[in-house]
This record gives sequence, C-alpha cells and structure tokens, in this order.
Amino acid sequence: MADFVIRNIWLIILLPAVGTVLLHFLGRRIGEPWAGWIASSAIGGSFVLGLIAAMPLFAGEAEAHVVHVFDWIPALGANAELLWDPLSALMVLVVSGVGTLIHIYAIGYMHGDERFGRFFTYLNLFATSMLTLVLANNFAILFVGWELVGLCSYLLISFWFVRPSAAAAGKKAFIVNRIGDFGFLIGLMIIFSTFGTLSYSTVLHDPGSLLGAGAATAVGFLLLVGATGKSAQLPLYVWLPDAMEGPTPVSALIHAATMVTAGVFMVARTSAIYALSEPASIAVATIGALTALFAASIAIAQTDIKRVLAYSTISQLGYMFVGVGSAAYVAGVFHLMTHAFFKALLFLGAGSVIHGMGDEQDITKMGGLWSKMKVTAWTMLIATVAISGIPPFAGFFSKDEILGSAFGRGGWYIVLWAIGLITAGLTAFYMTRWFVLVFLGKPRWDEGVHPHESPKVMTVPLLVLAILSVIGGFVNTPFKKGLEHFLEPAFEGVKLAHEPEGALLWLLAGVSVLVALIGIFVAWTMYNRPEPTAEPLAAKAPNLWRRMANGYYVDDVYGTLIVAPGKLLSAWSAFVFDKKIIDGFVNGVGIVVRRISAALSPLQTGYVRNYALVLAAGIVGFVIWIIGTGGF
Amino acid sequence: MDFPILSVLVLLPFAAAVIVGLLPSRRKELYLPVGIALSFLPLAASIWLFAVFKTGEGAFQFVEKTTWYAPWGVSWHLGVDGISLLMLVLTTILVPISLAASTTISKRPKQFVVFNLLLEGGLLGVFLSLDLFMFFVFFEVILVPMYFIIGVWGSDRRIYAAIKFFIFTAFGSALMLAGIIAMALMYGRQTGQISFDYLDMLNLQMSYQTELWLFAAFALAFAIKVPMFPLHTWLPDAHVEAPTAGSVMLAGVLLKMGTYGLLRFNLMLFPRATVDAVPILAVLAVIGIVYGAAVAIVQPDLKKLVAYSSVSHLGFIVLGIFALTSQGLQGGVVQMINHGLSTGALFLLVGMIYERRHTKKIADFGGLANVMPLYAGFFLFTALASIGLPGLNGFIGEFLVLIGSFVTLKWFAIVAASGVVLAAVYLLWAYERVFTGPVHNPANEKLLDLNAREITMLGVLAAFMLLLGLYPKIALDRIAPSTELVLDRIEATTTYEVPYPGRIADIVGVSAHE
Amino acid sequence: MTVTAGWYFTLAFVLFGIGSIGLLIRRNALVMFMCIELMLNAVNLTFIAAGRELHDLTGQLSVFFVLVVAAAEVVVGLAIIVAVFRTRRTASVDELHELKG
Amino acid sequence: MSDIVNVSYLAVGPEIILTLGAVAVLLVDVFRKPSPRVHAWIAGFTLALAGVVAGFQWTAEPSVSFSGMISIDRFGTLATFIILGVAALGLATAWGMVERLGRRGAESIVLVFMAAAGFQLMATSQNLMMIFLGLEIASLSLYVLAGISRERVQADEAALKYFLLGSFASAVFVYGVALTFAGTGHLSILDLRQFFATYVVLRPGVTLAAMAMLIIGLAFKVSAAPFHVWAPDAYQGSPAGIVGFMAAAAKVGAFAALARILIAGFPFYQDVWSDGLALLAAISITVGMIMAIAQTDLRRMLAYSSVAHAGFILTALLGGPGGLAAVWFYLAVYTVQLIGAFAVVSSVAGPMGAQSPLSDYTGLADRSPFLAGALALFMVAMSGVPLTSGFVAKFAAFASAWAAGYEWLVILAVLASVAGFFFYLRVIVLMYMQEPAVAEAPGAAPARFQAVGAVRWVLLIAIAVTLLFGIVPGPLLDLVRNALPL
Repeated sequence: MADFVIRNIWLIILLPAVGTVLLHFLGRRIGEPWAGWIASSAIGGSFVLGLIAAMPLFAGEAEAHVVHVFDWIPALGANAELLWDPLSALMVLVVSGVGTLIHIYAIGYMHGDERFGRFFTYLNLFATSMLTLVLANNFAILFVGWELVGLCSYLLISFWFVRPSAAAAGKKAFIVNRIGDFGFLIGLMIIFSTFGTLSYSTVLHDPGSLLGAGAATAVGFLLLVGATGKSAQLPLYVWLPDAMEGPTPVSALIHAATMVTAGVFMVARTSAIYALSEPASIAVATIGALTALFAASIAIAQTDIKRVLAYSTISQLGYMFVGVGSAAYVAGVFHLMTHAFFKALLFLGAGSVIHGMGDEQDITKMGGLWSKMKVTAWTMLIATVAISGIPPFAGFFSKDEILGSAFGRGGWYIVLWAIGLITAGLTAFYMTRWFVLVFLGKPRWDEGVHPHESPKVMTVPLLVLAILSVIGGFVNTPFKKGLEHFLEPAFEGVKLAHEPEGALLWLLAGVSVLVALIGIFVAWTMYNRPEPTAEPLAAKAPNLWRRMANGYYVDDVYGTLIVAPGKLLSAWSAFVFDKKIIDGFVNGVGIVVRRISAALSPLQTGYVRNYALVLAAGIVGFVIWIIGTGGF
Repeated sequence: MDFPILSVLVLLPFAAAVIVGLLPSRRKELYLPVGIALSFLPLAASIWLFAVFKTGEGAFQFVEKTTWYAPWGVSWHLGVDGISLLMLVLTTILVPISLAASTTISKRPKQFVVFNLLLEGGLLGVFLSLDLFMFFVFFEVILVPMYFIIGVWGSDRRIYAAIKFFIFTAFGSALMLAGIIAMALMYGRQTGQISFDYLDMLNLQMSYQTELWLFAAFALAFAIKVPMFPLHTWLPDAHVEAPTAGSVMLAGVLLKMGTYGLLRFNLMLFPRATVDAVPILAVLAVIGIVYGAAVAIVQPDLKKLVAYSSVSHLGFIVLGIFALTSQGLQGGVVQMINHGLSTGALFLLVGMIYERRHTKKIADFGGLANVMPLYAGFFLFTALASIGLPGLNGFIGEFLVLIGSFVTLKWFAIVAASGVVLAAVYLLWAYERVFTGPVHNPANEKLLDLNAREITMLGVLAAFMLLLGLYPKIALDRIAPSTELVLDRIEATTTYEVPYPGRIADIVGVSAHE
Repeated sequence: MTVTAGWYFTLAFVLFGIGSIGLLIRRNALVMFMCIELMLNAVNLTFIAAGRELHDLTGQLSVFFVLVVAAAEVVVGLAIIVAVFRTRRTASVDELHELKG
Repeated sequence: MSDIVNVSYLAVGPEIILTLGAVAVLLVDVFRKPSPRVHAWIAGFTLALAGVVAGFQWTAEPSVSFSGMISIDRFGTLATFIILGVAALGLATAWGMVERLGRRGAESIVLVFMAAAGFQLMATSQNLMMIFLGLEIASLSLYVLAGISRERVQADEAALKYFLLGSFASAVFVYGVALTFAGTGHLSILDLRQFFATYVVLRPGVTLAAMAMLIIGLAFKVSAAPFHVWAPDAYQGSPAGIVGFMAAAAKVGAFAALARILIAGFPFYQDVWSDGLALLAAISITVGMIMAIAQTDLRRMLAYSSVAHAGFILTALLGGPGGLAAVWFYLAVYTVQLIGAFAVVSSVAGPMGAQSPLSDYTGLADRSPFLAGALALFMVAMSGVPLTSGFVAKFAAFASAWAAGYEWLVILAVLASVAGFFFYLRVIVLMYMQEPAVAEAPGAAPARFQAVGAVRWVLLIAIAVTLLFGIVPGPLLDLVRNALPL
C-alpha cells in the first residue's frame, strides 16, 4: 500500500489538481456547499495519501524515493521528478493537514459568497502548487511550485477584486515576490552553470565537489533573496501585511501556515549548499533575527485584528530563518510546523471573530467577546499562549530549540539569540494585547453589531488546530527528539546545529520563558482594564508609536525611492527617449529625404535654357570624366 | 518522400487566396467563412507534418528540390527541421484564428481575406525555404499583404504606420539582398556554378572580413524584423494601427522571421562572425528586454503596451540564440512559439474589447472583471503566460533562455532576468487598472462577455499555452536535435566550444549529445 | 603655315561649341534651332576633314546622311515652333515653363 | 566584309513591313476615310506580320548585310520583338487617342510605326551612322507624337522642349560618330572592334571623347541623369495615351544601341566606359528616386522613376556581355510595367489627358478596383517586390553589377530602391487607404474610371507578364541569354 503510493507519489498532487480542474469548469454549477466539500476531500485525500506514504518513514526507513513522472525540460535536467523523503513528507503532511482544516473552515467562512466555487478552485490550485513545491526533486519544479503559490496568493488576495485595495495588494504581492524570484533565478543560473543540471539528485549530493566556497556563498545569498520575498523577510516583507485584504482562510492557509514558509523549507532543502557557506548561513540567520524584531515591534501598534497577526507571522518566520540559518534545520522546520498549527489557528480564530462581528476588523472596537464566542475564545487563548512560548504548548519547544541552537553556535549568533529573546518578549506582549483587546474587557462594539459564535464547520477546525497547538511540540522535545530522528536522513551530509546540553539548556529555556512571562504580564497590566482608554504606550512615546503603527513608513520609503523614480524613468523612456530621440531619428530620415526632394524640385525650372545648361554641363563633365579615366 | 507535402503546404494558402478571390462579389457573407475553412487545410497539413516528423533527427526532413532557374542556381528547395516545424504549426494555427477574429471587417472583406491568406503563404515559404533566393522572395513579399492589412484596415494613423513598417523593414532586407547576391557569386567563383542553395552556402569559403560584412548585412535585416533595440520603433506603430488580425500575425509570426533568420542564417552561415558578434547582439537584446518592458509600463494604450512587451520578449529570444548554448537555443526557439501564442492571444483580447468599446485606452476601463468575468479570466491567463508563469508556456522559454545564457553571458543574463520582474509590473498593473475595482465608467456597465466564437479562439490558444507549459517535450524533442546541429556547426568551424556545465554524462538530457 | 586637318577639326569643335553656347543663351526657339543646325554642320565639317585625311569616302558620304537628317529636323522643328507660335503668339521659349518641378 | 552584294531583306524585314503598313494606313486614310476599325485591322496585321518576320530572323544564322550596315543577330531581333510588343501595347493603349484625333489618328499610327522602325534600326544596325539615322527617324516621330494633340498648350510645350533638347543630344551623338570616324577611320561597329584589337591607340583622347558622346546621345534617349531633364516635362505634357509607348520604345532602342556599341564596338575600353556608366547609373538612381518623392503628378513621378530605372538598367549593363541578359530582361519587363502604368493613367486622365495629379487617384480602389489593382501591381513591380517581374529584373541587374565588381553601386541601388518604396507606396496609399476628398459640389460623386476596350486587354497582358515572369522568370531569362550581339 505504502509502496504503491510512494511509487505514484504524484497522486498527492493530482488529487487537488483534479479538484481544481473540476471546480474550475463546474464550480458554479456545483455550488455551495458541495464545491467546498469536493475541494476539502481532494486535499484531505492528499493528506491521507501522505500519511500512507509516510508510514515507512515513521517506521524508520531512511531511504529517499525519487519518482520520475515525465520528462519536462530535459536540457536543464528539470524533469517532472518528485522526491519523497522525510522533509517532503513532513511538509506534505503539514500542508495537506492544515490545508484540509482550513478548506473545511472556509466552507463556513465563505458562506454566501457569490464566487464560492471559484474560491475553492483557487484553494485547490494552491494546494496543488504547494504540494508540487515541497515534493519537487529539482529546482525547476520547486520554482514551478514557488511561482504558482505566488499566483494563488495573488488570486486569493485580490479575490474580492472590486475593492481596489484588494486588487492592489494582490498585485503588490506578486510583484514583490517576483523581485525575490529575480534573485532566486540568478541563483538557479549559477547552480545550472556549475552542475549542468537543476536536479537535486546531483546538486544536493555533495555540492562541494563542484561548487566553490565563493559560488556557494553567491548561491546562498541569491536563494535567500528569493526566500525573503516568499517568506516575507526584510526587505521584501511589505506585501504580507497588505495581503490581509484576502479572505481570512487565505491568510491562514497561505499567508501564515504554508506558502510563506516556502522560503524556510527551501533553505532547509538546500542545506547542503548553505553548509558550504558560513556567510550565507549567517545572512539567513541575521535577516531572520532582524525581521523578527522589526516585525514584532510593528505588530505591537497595529489595530487591525489581522494585521497584528500578519506582522506576527513575519516575525515568526524570522525565527525560522534564524533556525535554518544557524544550521538548526530541524528546529527551523519544527517551528514551521508548530507555527502552522497555532498561526493557522489564530487566523481562523480572527476570521471567526470577523465573521461573528459582521466584518469588523478593528480590535479597538472589540472587547468582551469571551462570553459571546466561547469556542473561539478558548482556542485563541491556547494559540496565544502557544505563540508566546509558554510550556508545554507547541510554540515553546520549537522556538526554544531555535534560540538554543543559535546560542549554541556562539559568536555572532549570540547577538541573534539576544534579538530573538527580545522578540520573544515582544511577541508575548503583542499577542496578549491582541487577545485582551479582542476577548476581554468591556465591549466596544459599534452599534448594530451582534457577535455570535461561528458554525460548527468553522469551530471544529479550530478545535483540531487547538489540540495540535497544545500537543504539537511534543514531537521534538529535548527529552525525545522524535522529529530530529525523523528528519535527519533528509539532512544527510550536513552538520546540524544542536541545542546546548544539560544545565545551559535549562537556563536558556528558563530565560526565554521568563521573558515571555514578562511580556504577558506587561501587556496584561496595560490592557486588561475594564475600559482601556487610549494606547498607554502611544501616550508615552507618540512618535515611536506612530512610526510603529505605520510600519515605519517603509511602504512610503519604497514608494519615493523606487516606485516613483522608476515610473519617472519609464515615462521618460517612453515619451521622450523613444518618441523624440529614437523615433525622431527614424522620422527625421524620412523628413530629410522629403525636404531634399522638395528643395531640389524647383531646380527643374521648366525653362528650356536651364535644361540645356544641365545637359551641356553633363556632356562636358562626362566627356572629361571619360577622358580622365581612360587617358588623353 | 514522394508526396510533395511541403510544396503543397506553401501553395495551399495561395490557392486558397485565389479561390476566395474568385468568389462572386455579391456573396459577401461567404468570404470570411470560406477563408477560414480553407485555412484549415494548411493547418491540417502542418499538424500532419508535426505528427510524422521524426523526432531525434536534427537534419531537414521532407526535403524537396526542384530547379527554379538553373543558370542562377536558384531552386525551389524546401525542407523542414525541428525549428521550422514549430513555426509552421504556429503560423497555421494563428491564421484561422486571426481570420475568425475579423468578423467586424466590413470594408472590402474579400481583399482582407485574400491578403491574410497570401500572408500565410509567404510566411510558410519563409520558414520552409532552403534557398536564399527563395527565402528572400518570401521574406520580402510578405511586406505587401501586411502593408495592405495595416494600411487599409487599420485605425487612424494606419497610413503612417503602414509606410513606416514597409520602408523600415525593406531597408533592412535591402542590404541582405546585396549580401545574398555576393554569396551566390562567391560560390560561383569557387565552384564554377552559382548557387543560392542554403546547403551549398554552408560549404562556402570566405575570408573573415567578408564573413563579418555578410553577417552584418543579414543581422541588420533580421534585427529590424525582430525588432531589436534601437530599430524597434516601427513596431508599436504597426501593432497599434493594425487591425486585430494584423497585430496577431505581426506579433505572432512576422517578428519570428527575424529571430528565425538569425538562427537559420547568421549562426549557420557565418559562425565565426557570430561568435565574435555575440557581445553586440547580446547587449542590444538585453537593452531591448529591459527597455521594452520599462517603456511598456507607462503606456496609456493597451495595444501599445502589448506591442512594447513584444520588444522585451523578443529580446529574450535573441539573447537565447546568441548565448550559443543548447539551453539558450532551445529556449529561444520555444520562446518564439510561446510569444506567438501568448502575444497573439493578447492582441486578440485587446481586439475584442476594442470591438466592444472602440477604445484601447487603459484609462477608459476599470472593473471589467465584474461585467466580463470570462474575458478577464482569459486575459489574466494570457498575461500570466506572457509573464512567464511556470506551468504555462512562457516560462519554459524564458527559463531556458535565462539559464542557458547565463552559462556564457553571465551579466547579460542577470540583467535580462530583471525583465521577468518588469513583465509582471506592466501586465499586472494593466490588469489591475482594466479589470479590477468597481466599474466607474457607465459605458462599461453593459458590456457583453465573450461569445462562443471568441471563447473557442482563445480556448484553443490557451490550451496550447497550457500544453506547452506542462509538457514542452513535444516541442523540445523536435527542436533540440536541430539546435544541436547549429552548435555542432559553430564548434566545427570556430574555436568556440559550447559549454556543457557539469559535464556529468547522465544528467545532460539532450539525446543528441549522448 | 599649312592648314592641316587639325585646324579643320578645331574649327569644327569651335563651331560645335558656339552652337551649344547659343543653345544655352538664346531664348528664341528659331535661333536655338539654328544653333543646332550649326552644330550639325560642325559635325559635317569633321566628317569631311576626317574623310579627306583618311582618304576614305565614308566621311563625305556621311555628310549627306547628316544633311538629310537636318532637313527632316527642320521640317519637324518648324512645324512644332509654328504650332507653339500659334497658341502663344511668341517664339520665346522662356514663355514655356508650365511643365516643371 | 563590306560586300555590297550581300542584301538580306530579312534583316530589315520588320522595318519594311512597318513602313509599308504605315503607308497603307496613310493611303487608306486618304482615299477611303475609313472607320478606326479598319486602321486597327491594318495596324494589327502589320505588327503581327512584322512579328512573324522577326521570328524568322530569330531562327536565321547570324549575318551582316547591306555593306555591314544591318545585321541579323538575336540581339537585334530580341529588341525588334520587344519594340513590336511595345508598339502593339502602346498603340492599343493609345487607341482612344487615335479615335479622338480624327484625321490625325491615322498620322499617329504612322508615327508609332515609324518610331518603332527607327528604334529597331538602332538595335539592328552595325554602323554608327545607321544608328544615328534610326535614332533620328524614331526621335522625329516621337517629337511629333508628343505634340499631336494640338488642342493643349502643354503638348506643344512638351514637344518643343523634347525637340530642342533631343536635337541637341542628337547633335552630340552624331558628333561622337564623326569623332569616332576621325579617330579610327571606321563607322562599322565590327570594324571598330577589329581596329582596337589590332592597334593600340596611343592617344585615345579623341576616341574616348567620341565614345563619351555616343554614350551621352543614347543616355539622353533612355533618360539617364544628368541627361534626363527633358523626360518629366515630355512625359507630363504628352498625351496620356501615347507616353507609355514613347518612353518604353525609346528605352529599348537606345539601350540596344548603347549595348551594341559599347560591348561589340568598344570592348577594349570596357573598364573605361563601365566606370562612366556606373557614374551615370549612380546619378540616375539617386536623382530619379529623390526627385520622384516630391512629385504631385503621377506622370511626372513615373518620369523620374524611369530615370531611376534607366540607372538600374545601366547597372545591369556594367556586367558587359554577361550582364546583357539582365539588361534584356529588365527592358522586357519594365517596358511592360511602364505601358501598363500609363494605360491606367490614360484611363483615369483620358487618352488626351493633360494632367494626372495624384489627387485623382484618391480612393480609386473603391471606384475602379481593376484599374487600382493593376496600377498597384505595377507600382509594386517597379519598386522591386518579389514575385513580380520587377524584382527578378532588379535582382539580375544587381547580380550583374556585383559580379563586375561594382559593389558600391549595388549597395547604393538597393538603398535607393528602399527610398523608391516611399513614392510607389504613396500611390497605393492614395488608391487604397484614403477616401476621396469630399466633392465640392454636394452630391457630386467622384468620377468612376474604366479601362475601355483595348486598354483592358493591355492591362491584363501587362499584369500577366508582370506576375508570370516574376514567378517563373526562367523561360524569358533563357531566351534573353542567347541574345548577344555579333
């Protein structure tokens, strides 16, 4: 059974693909809610298949399977080949598992939308793409998935395209991702020109034999550029907050749990290359750490229920980057997994709140929902605690392993560890603020809003994810490194970083828990008042707060530094250079010829005497010429 | 091969033109349907060719040779290889579609159909000719039907555009004609018998200096046709003013005559000059990629935007060709097809909205996805193909070109890659402005979505885009052996060595190099 | 001083030149026409001188042909000039410059 | 060689028949006052008979007769064929004019025949004096033809200008003949060649001047620049119906004579005269193309274009004997295009038409699709687009010059051809792409023109020839390859 699935591992991709095609052509006719159930069962089927195929891996079989499906671009060594190893298995399970839950949730969330069928078409297309991405056995197929998930992101962000902001956000996401892909592409170019193929089987198998240290660094940096785009890291994170224009299940699935983690996955997948380059690894980790801190600080000042989570996602992705950048690939992937659970949960909860509040997203107009939305509130509490890094919830183990591993590497990584630690505090702070403002205190709703709990189809996924958020961390505790053993074959030949052992481990864990608790405590005291007035911090540091609330005006900076000059240059090229100079020259030639002709025309005066003169001159000239060339 | 399938293929459109021309002038309603019906014959022939074409062979197949005029060594010499095969299929697919897109042509409908069919015949002739004289004849004669198509059925500035198109491109080929004559006479001096035969020309001995001049003459002709920066300004005018069918054929196939010519003639006939001219052409190609894209961004006219995008895309093709690597060449050829499909479809789409609204100004639209969801869907699909989204055709070509050209032209490829970003900028920004948001212009509120005819046309193209994106092997299998022959020739005649990075035998998937 | 054939040739050349220059500077069609006749006679002189020099009758013979041609030209030329004179009442060619450009 | 007994009437057969035909037309006209139809029959019969006799010439052994004056060779016979064809087509085109002229209609037929006979003599003569006679016979006929429609002042002006300048050129030519005689003692072309082959001319000045003058006289007739100044005025002023013949026949006869004199008579000075011709060709091509651009009258434009075409034919001639085939092919197809184009012009302007401003052609495609289509084809052919005879002709010319080492001229010529597109295409633009200006009088529809009677056939033949020899040039090329002078 498992063998069959592994040999035909493409079935995992095929299921949602079939769903996509089916819903694309028949989605409208099938209608609500069956379109949603079809989509959910397609991806659910993938999850089941993934589980079956993963059985041998769970059982400890280490062998990776490469499945050749068909020839695609032979000249690049880029055929439709899939790789089934622990890393892809884990990713498949996370993507399809969390994906299934979100699909189901969306059936409730998208209830009544006139393009219900189309929404699930896109969701299934996303699942197809994401599964392709994680199952790829070469960079080209990875890139296919990489770009297609970007497309789905684009489609789903601008799903409600009538809102200009949604359309703009979708486009922004796509273009910013493309900028990242620019680097990614160049990375692939170097890989190809070094190895003559893009196949993992060659490239990732002892890359050091062909790839020099300098080239490895270049590749590492360039792939990192791609990763910063997809995983919303500095400086290309700007699309993710705007991506919240999309329906909430999309935010949960694509912009929290799965797609944005593609960068982390990619770095993990190419660990063999990063292992060759210390600078590239450091760059990954440093970008991650800076992003984590930066985004967390912005998250503090957000008032949109989803934007807080968006910045939080960016921040958490930063952690993962610290992990994979510290060669703690297992830790990075581990956090990827737990984050998928609790961040999906948070988004779905936020969606549930938005749903219940009648599309209200401003947390300053919420409060006191605890009693109205019991299930949502409880699950959100779990998620908040999980993300804050309180043991024994999932986030604690994964985050701590990353921080510990970073610390364990010493040197510059200690700085990154410190940044991570501060970020942990901030995380706890803003999540607590978020939770308190939404669920506790007195209601601050607008008139006419009647909050209510969401239907079962939405709350059941919440519960499942909540359970996962609670227990998810136990797959890889310091006591029993299950995940590490499971994943290790995927990182064969790569020296993995580990947490320090013994007392230091406990000390570090203790410090981070302490920091988290402080964060929670501060937020609690600041916001958990019956009637919180203005933002307490805004009063103390109004300028800083304003900057944080506006994301440090990064968008504006990009606008004035890049977009505006670009447009200007483009306009100059189009309307001055192209029109006036190049085309002016072309037309000028024509005009000059015509002018010459018109100027010469009067020479034909019509007077016979002039004609005779021309003739005579011609005669004399020609005779002289002939004698001149022939001799006298 | 006894049955002269290639001659039949070339002559079918001409015959069809005659048949349409002989239709009685009171049955106006017949011209277009008959023309479309007849244009299926070459399509069927080319598909049959595609099916029976032997993959894995790079040499010319179905070769036919009949003397045209023996003392000049001119012959009716036809042959098809992997490169031209695909161009045939592309041409024959686009003609029925572009005719089907011309239902609103009311002015002199008969001539319109006739000129389109003549155009098709000429194009097929260009791609099949294995004789320089014959090639030039077809290369040049195409100008006439296209000139009429733009000049008679175009929009406001059609006359300016038509004349500019004609003279600009004729200017290029003029010097090529001199070059062709020079080569034939040189061959005559060397062997005693003048010949214009392509295969004979491969054996021509010439000094390096001569080779450079000839290369320049040919390259100029093709560079204008492509068009490469800075010889491109005829293109936006021609595209914008041409009727839909004209734009489709112009972008879809005519421009490919330039890249095809570069590949078929410059690389093969003047390998030494090619190797040395790479930097010049690569620079121009890369400038074209970035410049075309940059200029496209701010175009206020949808058609002009697509036109400039062609400049950018064609730059990729030229870059791929002059990268002189397997991947680059294959990518270049595939990209020729891809660009034909996707840009052809984009022009169709622009034509459809123009028929409904009589404007192409981006600012006149907005929120069209609300009223014309199908149209929006096709537009987005095509735009994504054009952007080079993996899974669709455009990606295959661009990816191969970029990766293939990086091997030999590192920095050029890096700059070229930025074109990928810019493509997303101009097309998605245009999509945003045309299709998303609310409908704010009352004129757009009552627009009808696509009808069955339009869906069929676009559907066919979309199907091909998807097919080539998902399974490009059907094209690559046929292209690769032929492009390998090009590289073999360059390697055999120059000191240039085609790099095969990695050099690990089992991973270089090109069968020709096993 | 002997008058050699060279002198005749030179004279003929000068006559031919005078005829040409007359054609260039005169504006009466008749006079222009006479200049052409002068040129033809210069040709005749050349022929005769050359025939004499070469002891070849062909030269003298040719003169008859030229004379006949000249006569024919007179017929046609005068007819045209008369026709012009009838419509325009002038024989000045400067009045005829409607066709130009 | 100069055997007085050798008289071959076959050698002058076509000319005799033309002359007899002319006489017959005149006599019938005087005594019977017949309907034009009778003239048509006589003319047609004469031309056909002359053609048959020329056919006999073609198959006959090359020979020289009349004391070395006239030869039978395929060179001359081919010219005869082309001139007869041109005369037939030209006369058919001009038939409307012939009918309108009334009594003078018969005269015009006679003049056409005499001109044709003159040009044929130019082509078949082996003697410079004889060539001069042919030149004069033809020229005088053309002067009269130019002014034959007396109701128009432009016709008189054209005739007078043509006459004065033409006589000037003739005088130069005959001076060249005289100097040749003075320098070498020979008038026969074959003798000349013999002379140059036997003796080395130490002081070639006079001979070269003579050669230059011969070239000039003929260059005038073919309207090569800078000896082209008469052409635009003559083309524009002459009756529309007959211009085609005037231009075409003169080109054939004069080029034949030029080719024969230079190739057969002065082969030892080929490097001198070919440089000279290259110069003339370059000037002609440049001047013709540039001047044509600014023209507003179609006939004037065609005149300048014919200057350029003269340049192209000169280009072909640079190849010497090897280039003759190109010259012939060019002449054969270009004259047909030219007559075809003028057939359209005369249909639009009327056979006696004074003006043919380009504005008359605006929107012609809608009013007179056949005429517009025909003119468009001729324009395309003259501009040298492939699959028309014009392309093959240019191609052959360029190849000839390139082979002779005149690469620079070929490059100039191809570039000038591109400039030529500018004005050729403008005619198509007017006919096909523009609407006629709104008529000043409301309700007045723009005139429709039709190709009447024989003109229709002329056009059909011209179209057929233009396309046929564009697509299958082989037979004609094979034919003209054999047409070398003795």
